[in-house]
Amino acid sequence: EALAAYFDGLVEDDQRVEPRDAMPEAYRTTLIRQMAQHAHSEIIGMQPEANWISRAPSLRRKAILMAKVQDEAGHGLYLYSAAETLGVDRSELLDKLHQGKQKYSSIFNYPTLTWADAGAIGWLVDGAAIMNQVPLCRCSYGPYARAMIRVCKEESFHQRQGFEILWTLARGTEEQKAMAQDAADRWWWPALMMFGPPDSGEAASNGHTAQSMAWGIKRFSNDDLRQKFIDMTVPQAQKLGITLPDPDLRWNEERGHWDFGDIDWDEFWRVLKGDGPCNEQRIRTRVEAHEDGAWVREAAAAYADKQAAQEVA
Amino acid sequence: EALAAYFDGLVEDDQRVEPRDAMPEAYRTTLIRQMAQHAHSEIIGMQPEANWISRAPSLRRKAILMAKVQDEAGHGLYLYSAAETLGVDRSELLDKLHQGKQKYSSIFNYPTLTWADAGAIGWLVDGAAIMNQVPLCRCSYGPYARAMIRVCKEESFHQRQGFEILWTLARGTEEQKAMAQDAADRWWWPALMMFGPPDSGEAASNGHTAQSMAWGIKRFSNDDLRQKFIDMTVPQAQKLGITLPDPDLRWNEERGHWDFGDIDWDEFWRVLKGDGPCNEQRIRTRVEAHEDGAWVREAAAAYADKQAAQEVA
Amino acid sequence: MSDQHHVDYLLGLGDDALIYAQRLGGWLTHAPQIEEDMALGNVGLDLIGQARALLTRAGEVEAADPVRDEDDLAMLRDEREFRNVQLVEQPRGDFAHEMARLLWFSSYQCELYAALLTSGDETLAAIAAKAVKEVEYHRDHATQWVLRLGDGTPESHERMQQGLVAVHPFVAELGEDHDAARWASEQGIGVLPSTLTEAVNASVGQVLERATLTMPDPPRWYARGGREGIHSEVMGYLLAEMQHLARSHPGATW
Amino acid sequence: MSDQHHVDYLLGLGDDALIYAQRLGGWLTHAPQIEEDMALGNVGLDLIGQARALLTRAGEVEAADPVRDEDDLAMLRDEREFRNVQLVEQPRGDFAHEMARLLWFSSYQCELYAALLTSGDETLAAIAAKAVKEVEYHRDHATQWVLRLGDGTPESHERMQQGLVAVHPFVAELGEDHDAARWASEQGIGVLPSTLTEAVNASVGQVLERATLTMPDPPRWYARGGREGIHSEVMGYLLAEMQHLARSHPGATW
Repeated sequence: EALAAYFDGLVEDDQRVEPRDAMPEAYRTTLIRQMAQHAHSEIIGMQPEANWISRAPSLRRKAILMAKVQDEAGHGLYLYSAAETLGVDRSELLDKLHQGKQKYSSIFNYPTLTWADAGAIGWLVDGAAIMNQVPLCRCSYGPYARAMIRVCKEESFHQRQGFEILWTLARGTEEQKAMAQDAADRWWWPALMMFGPPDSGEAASNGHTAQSMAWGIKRFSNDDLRQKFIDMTVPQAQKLGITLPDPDLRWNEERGHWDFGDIDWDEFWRVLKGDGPCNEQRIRTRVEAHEDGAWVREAAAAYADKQAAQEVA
Repeated sequence: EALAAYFDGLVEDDQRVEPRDAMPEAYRTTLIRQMAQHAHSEIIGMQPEANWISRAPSLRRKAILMAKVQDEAGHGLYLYSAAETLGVDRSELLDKLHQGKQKYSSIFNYPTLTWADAGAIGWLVDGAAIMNQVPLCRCSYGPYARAMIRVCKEESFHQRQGFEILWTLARGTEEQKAMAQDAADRWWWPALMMFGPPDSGEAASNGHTAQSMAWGIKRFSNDDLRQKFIDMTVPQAQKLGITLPDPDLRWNEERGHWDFGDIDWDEFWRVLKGDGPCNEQRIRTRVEAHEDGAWVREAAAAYADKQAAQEVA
Repeated sequence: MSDQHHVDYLLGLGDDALIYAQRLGGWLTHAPQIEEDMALGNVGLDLIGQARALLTRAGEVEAADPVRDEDDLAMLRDEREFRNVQLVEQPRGDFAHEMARLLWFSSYQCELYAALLTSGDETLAAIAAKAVKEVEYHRDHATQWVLRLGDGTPESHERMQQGLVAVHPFVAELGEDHDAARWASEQGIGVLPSTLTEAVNASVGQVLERATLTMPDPPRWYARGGREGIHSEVMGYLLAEMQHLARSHPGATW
Repeated sequence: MSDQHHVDYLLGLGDDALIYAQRLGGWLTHAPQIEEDMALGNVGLDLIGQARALLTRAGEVEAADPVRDEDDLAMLRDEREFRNVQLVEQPRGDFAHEMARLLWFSSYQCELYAALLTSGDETLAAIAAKAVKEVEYHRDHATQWVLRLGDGTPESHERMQQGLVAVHPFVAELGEDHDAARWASEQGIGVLPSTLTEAVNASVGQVLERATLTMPDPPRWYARGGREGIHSEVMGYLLAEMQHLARSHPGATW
């Protein structure tokens, strides 16, 4: 009772809940699910970009891209560590990913078909991720909030790098311009879907939102974040000279926001349920790496045990 | 006694020995060894050229190259079949190849590093092979002689195709010319080694020559064939505008032949004994294909048995 | 615009043949027996021949200035301009997987070329007339192997069934209509892919039945978009390999 | 001619770093644990950094008109112009194989860059001063893994030993002298590879001993010729992948 009141008080006063604090079981499981999904997204999200490391068009770009993919691995680590403060461990969470019991962001089920996709992912996908993540820097759970602060700093760096890739292409040859435009055409709508289903209407799926808001895990609704993202991104597209693939996109003076067209929620649900271009491939690649590495992890553990035994002796 | 006399008579009269004829055991084993080595060379010889099928610079060249590699598979089949008339079977011979108990031509232990190598192999390697093989069309063993007639016809077609690749390169851009010259530089000496060690001197290894000549299997000495090949090829190189990498190469009016420099017989023996750039790779590729295909061959046999049983029933 | 549809339709046919030939070329030196190195080489050669004729025709119809020939189209287009189905670009699997792919693809090509015999594009009709005999041989070859593997050993049966499962997400795309095909079919030049599906399914289904195999359940996901230049991530690597030499020597003759 | 030797010497160093970075990049998303994705990514990044500096310097010394920059040299040279040893171009094997390669290569680079600290080419000396710390970290990382795998489980011990065997035919080439190195060493610009061999062997040998592993027997064959542009057949595929995009857009800026 007293503990529950303490937890409620923390959340109400916008203080951080720490691992040692008592917390409702539902809060804990919600956080674990969300943080795991977030960590998985970082790890699976390495794949579409890693696809271009060997083919990057210049050594500078190769280095930047390699560093970026490596940062994503780092983000995955922070987030698994943060989740571990809630008493699960990484290998358990990875198993759930591999078995399809926990999800990752559906955006990574789209293929990277050209070099411009490395730019579009930085600009649009990281841009959307930041929009989702900045509020999490004030999340009620301390370790998650602190992890997000680190992640967001690096993500905004990545977002600028992605923008710069497209900026260079958009000022390049006709083929390069077309490549940049094509990437924006393919990634725009999936990026908007990253904010999740709409808050209301037929396609809504208001599962956890209200409770997450009450707990201080979620701060803004999906549609609010989506609108913020669009408002931020449209001027950037104009600056790039890229046309966003939505004929209904226009400034609404009255609302003070950009109006936009209908999102294809059928596609969203289809990809989420497994029928996306790369769902199978992403998990297969991940599972293969994990299984191929099993003997290495076992060896490391065996060696550590031997070393510990020697130190005792 | 009478049978032996019959065999000797056939050979003496330059008639063909046929599978039904009695023959000395040593003749039989020599033939099996030679035909197997010849067949293996066709099969292993597919690899250096197959290496360029996926990267051929035009669709016409891709088709020609694919057809050529396929022809080599065909030659392998003729020759294994010819060997089978002597009472061994193909799988036995393949096992010996895979275990390193039977050899193949050492020339295929060199890598194909550029497209021009597809030309140089046709021009020089097939050219040398034909020089070795034409006399075999009159070999005393009938099935071998007949197989060689078919093989030689196709090989001379291949040789012309290889020449034409280099001809085109030699009339192309500076890079293409350099590519053609580089290929000739790398393949010339190994091609000369294809005729085997010298007939006399330190590097000689006159193992089977005399007996093979007496049996009508071999018609010319290694050095004679090598000289014929050089005499034929030097004018072709001049026509191509390619400089053969031998500063000692000059016309000897007196001999009526081209003089040439010393062959690096150390390299020859080294590669023959396994220390060539691709020996290990060639056998590994071959063994992998064979092992990966074991279940397929088993299935085909099982199916054939079932079909035969049904026909009986 | 009508001409562009005509070009795109021909490119779809030509790219299917070209990219599958590229994959089949990988079997040479890797086949389970030498006869099969030769047989798959033959199939690949037939497909390269079809590709050359179809791409040449596409270049003629396109009539760019200068006209793009078969090599311009094969070697100098970017990934997003290739219009093949994703089935043909998938990497080489085991031999059963390949026979599953070849059975589906050749069955599709049999129906396709039979329908194109009466194409209003006379060059295309002539290409189809030559190709239809080739692809019947391909289908027969695949059929023989599917029977042997399906009704061979327990291992081969299992592998063959798995090969069918692996290929299944890519099959539906063969029968998917697209703008270029719709236009071509209206003009009497081409055939609507969806009109072939029933015959293709029936033809494959019969083989599977004889081979004691079962048609896989509907897959969890479907390949889409090849005709619009949306490929799987493996495609870029295939093209890098195929085009690198040609692209390294702009304007050279080979 | 002396300048060309200088260029070739720098290209050898730069190409080693570049091509190994290219192979290591393949581990990202395929490493046995996430920490290792990061660690191998780090090694790769260090090597790309070295490659960029070394190739840039090679271009400066070459002083072609116009000067070739790092990307001209990385993306527009043909296979026969690459001067890396064959060790670094070999395809990714299992993790033990990679650790065997990394141990040898980083041990070589440690000795190499230490010796180049006093190079008469001041730019090269400065590159070495930065790189020497990086490669010490690489060697330490490889050492830790060779210890863990060698003295881990029976399986890891066996795999580690096999990895050493697989890499062994490529090791001697690191210590092979060649014209460019002879010239560079005479000029006080470079170091003769053969002078490093003893220290490299001793350093690796110590690790193997601690790891309960044995130095493999002399191999049946040896890789040769990388410094003269003779590579293994895998190299062409690596370059096709690495260069395809850059070559597809001549003159473009990225």
